[in-house]
Amino acid sequence: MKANIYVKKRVAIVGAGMTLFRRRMLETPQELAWIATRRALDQAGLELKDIDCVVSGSAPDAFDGVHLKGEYYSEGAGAIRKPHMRVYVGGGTGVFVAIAAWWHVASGLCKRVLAVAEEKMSSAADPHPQAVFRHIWDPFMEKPLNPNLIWIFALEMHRYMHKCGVTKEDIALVAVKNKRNALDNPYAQAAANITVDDVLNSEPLVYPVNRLDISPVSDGAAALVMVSEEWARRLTDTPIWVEGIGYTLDTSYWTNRELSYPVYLKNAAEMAYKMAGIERPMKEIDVAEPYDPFDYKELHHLEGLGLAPRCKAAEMTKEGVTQRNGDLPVCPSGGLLGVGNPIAAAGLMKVAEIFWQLRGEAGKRQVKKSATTGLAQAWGDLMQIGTVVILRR
Amino acid sequence: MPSLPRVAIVGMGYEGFTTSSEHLSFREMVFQAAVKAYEDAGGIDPRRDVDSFISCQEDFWEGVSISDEFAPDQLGAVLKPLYTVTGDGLHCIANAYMMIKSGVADVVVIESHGKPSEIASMRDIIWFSTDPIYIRPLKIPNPHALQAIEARIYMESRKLSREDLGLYVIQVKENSLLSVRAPYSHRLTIDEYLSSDYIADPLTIHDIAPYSDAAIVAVMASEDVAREYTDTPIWVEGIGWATEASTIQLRSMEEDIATRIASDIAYKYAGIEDPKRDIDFAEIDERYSYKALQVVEALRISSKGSITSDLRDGFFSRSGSLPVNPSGGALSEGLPLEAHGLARLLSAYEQLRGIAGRAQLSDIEKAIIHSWRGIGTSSSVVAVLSR
Amino acid sequence: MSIGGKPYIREIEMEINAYHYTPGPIGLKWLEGLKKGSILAALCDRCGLKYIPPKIYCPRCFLEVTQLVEISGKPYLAGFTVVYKDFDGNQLEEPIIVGLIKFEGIEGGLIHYIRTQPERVFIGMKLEPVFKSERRGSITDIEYFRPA
Amino acid sequence: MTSYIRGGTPLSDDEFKAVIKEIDRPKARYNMAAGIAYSRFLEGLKKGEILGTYCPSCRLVHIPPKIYCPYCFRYISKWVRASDEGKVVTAVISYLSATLEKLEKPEIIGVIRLDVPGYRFTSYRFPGILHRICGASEEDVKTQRIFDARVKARWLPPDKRKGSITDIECFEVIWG
Repeated sequence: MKANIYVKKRVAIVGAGMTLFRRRMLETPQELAWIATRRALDQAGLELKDIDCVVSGSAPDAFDGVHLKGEYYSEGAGAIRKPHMRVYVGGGTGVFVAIAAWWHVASGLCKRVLAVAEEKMSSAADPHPQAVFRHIWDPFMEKPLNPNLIWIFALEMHRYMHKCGVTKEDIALVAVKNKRNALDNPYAQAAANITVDDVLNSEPLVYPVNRLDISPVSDGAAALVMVSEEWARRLTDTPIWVEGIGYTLDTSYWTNRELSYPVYLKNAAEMAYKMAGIERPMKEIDVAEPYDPFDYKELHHLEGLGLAPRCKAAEMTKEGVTQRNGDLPVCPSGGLLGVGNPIAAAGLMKVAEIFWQLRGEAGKRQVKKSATTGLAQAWGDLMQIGTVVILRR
Repeated sequence: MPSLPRVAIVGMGYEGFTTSSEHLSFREMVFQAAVKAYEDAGGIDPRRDVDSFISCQEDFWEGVSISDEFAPDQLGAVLKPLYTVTGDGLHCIANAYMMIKSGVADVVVIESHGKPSEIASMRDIIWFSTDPIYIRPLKIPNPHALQAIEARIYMESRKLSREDLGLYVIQVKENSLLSVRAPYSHRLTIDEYLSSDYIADPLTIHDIAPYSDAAIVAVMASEDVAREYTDTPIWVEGIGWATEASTIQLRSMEEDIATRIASDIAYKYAGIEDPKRDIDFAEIDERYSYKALQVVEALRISSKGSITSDLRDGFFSRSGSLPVNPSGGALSEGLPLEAHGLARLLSAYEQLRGIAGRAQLSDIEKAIIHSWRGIGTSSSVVAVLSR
Repeated sequence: MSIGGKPYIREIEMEINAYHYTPGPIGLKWLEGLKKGSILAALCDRCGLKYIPPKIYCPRCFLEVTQLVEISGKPYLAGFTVVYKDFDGNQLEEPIIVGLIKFEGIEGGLIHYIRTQPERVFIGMKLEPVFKSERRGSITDIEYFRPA
Repeated sequence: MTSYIRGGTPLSDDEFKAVIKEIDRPKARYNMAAGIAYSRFLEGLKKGEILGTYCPSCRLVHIPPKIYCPYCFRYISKWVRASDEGKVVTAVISYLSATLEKLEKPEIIGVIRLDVPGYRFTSYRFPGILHRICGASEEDVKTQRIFDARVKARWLPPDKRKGSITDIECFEVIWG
């Protein structure tokens, strides 16, 4: 990571859009991308001809079931006779799309950029979209053991519980909060009013993970319009500035390291904080959307981001700090647990949510405190990558 | 407004260009390429000196989902900023270029590799990239058919004959005799070329690049830092990339629109007004013989009206005024999947630094490099390099 | 001597049983059209573009498209290839012609089989579709195109 | 309401089943090269040995082995033999198969930190592998008694070994 990040050009978000997140959608991947893209363009008041460059993201090709799927869906994202770039960091992809779009603008090469993420997991219908995850493992060390995806997260969750003295009840509070937040989200797939007992009594999958600890599989897309400072001023009175970006990737050999604390995320967050001039994240971040495909990940990530002291995120959650009306609202959108998890689209949805929150456009989801600085984060690969963006009003 | 830094290639390394590589894992191939690239870049330490790493790869070329997972260790990138671009290696170069321009990084390492010898169901994998509703159900016996249709439309519109394609192929095969990376190098006569059977008319085995395994690593740096690492940086004067459309049926087949748009952008930033005059040689995508000619036109180093005569006059040969693929290109090197674009960069880099050995051209200052992504795709990258 | 000894190779198969691809709202109507034996075109009622294959967005003005219309123009061959060998280089039992079929007044077109003598095929040739008798709503409901 | 206004067209399970669609079953087959380091490791398993490579500058044993140290980026060529014993770093109970069908008998899975005689490691970086754990109950996992428990590899008989990680059946807990 560079010692002194000296950025010369500012980049703003001026529009966002998304599709419903649902288990199965009729639209093709191209069409899902189009719906989100069109909605983002409409919020920004732009047409496709105004766009210089398209940046997109999607997680494994094995979901949508198209090899080189960026070449396939990009048309719906607006990549028609335009520069198009697809970036890919597993589950971290959605937030990374905004990161890559940032340097498309900050480099001066593009002035008005579409940042689009799409995922259609239902194509991998037989036997189940999760089967795609059978091929994320090391082909020699792990795949022959016939693992399922949940193993790896259960192993990390249990290590975290063990090291930090956190219980399943503590963790279930995250699922309860996020699914309830999602009741106010018109795009949400898995909104519900549930209790901690509902989580604990839901189907056990891989102990300590139960069914309601996990976000659902989904189809969906999300999009942003990101522009140069000059264009931001012309297009809106309330641009939201991308002030920090950060990402780092840990070793592929996840069995060789301590799992209870995400160092890769700490490094990623430090990069973003340094760029945004943030020295005390706990005081300076007003609202956060950390990645929550599993409920424990919200806690794990809050600690990695420095938004909770190590092993203290569960306590903060119990005290209500992370509620929408709390001191640090976390996943006011409803998160992946509540809104759904079309992998890359879910990550970019988090950036869109922070954008809407900082603009005061989040409707019933609007956090109580006045928020000027927000953070969105995603995570992926073999529990390896953290991707972070910091937005300011 | 403070001026943005110039961007340079300061080191490159490679491993492979072989028809198989079963003794090395892809990670070991990348490691070998990285070691050489870091050495070439003045002995940089990836653990200390690099701000970001980028890997250009695609899951179904690798045989794993989320192949990004397996990128960091062999590059020295553990716990460092690293990401994957699902594109040709030159898409990675474009990202590195933007990152350095933006000020977020000074030194960026780019990696791309391809081990097609490990893919046992290549035909299915290629069909898997086509539209699942409107094309794939037809189960056409050979995916090269999609490009052969384009080849015919292009050739008819330009009155190019099979003899003309043969001229191009013979030229680049001749070039490859001087290459150290050309497992498919051989001398070819026009009679041999013309007597070869069609695979998909108008394309024969001589018109379609075979596969090879390779890993390539490049180190890029901002101007100030570049000067610390090397006395001979190769500058990226401009870079552009574009996609025409996902839907094959909606594309132009007479001309390569994506390459045209990409080169317009690259030329704008590089200040190139007349590429035919300002460029000394080109290293371009050569998955198909006809495609190289289509690209040459789109790059405006020839034109719709003059492509046939330029070719017949030897304009693109090693001794011509604008050599195209003096390396021999993919028809001779083979196609290491997404590393093909970095192979173009590698050859141009060696030429501009004057380390191309027997293949060295004389009196060269500026090169243009180009990549495309193969069957059914319409994404291209174009960059202008200078020494 | 190699320090690693004998190289190990592992056979891997990525074993999703099957993918199910939905065609989208307008693609669905288009495939239903094929099932009834007609090839329709998407119509953008904002910019007037008619095109195939259909999508819910207009590839020219990028606005929503919800309508299909009958195609009045006749199909013709815009480009073709005669395939002699499969991807692995094996000779096919007989050559197969694959073409890009376009329609007067319509952007885009279809990739499909052309059935005629390879030496009789040419760009610009007028064509007509031959439908299968049993149809399910698929591009393969058209068996092939033949000279009209 | 159009797709745009709705934000997409959700399908119920029944609608998804009934709707016109294309079904494809693409083959994706690979012959993956293990490479120098993994080949030697797999050959070692056949002989009942767990091998790693050692980086003298980072003092790390890499299992699975690599010909380079990811942390200092040096080429490494010193091979060491790990014990087939170690400690459980984390463990879980899987009620589901790889394809997410309910298992008749739940399995215990863990990360095992291997002992390498003569070498010491921090809890932050260590030679560790993923494997099944046997000789423990669900209760042992749920009470976290299994954490830090000693385990030993249970090997297939030599004539059944193929040079695969599955030459080890599981790591058996040595309750002490």
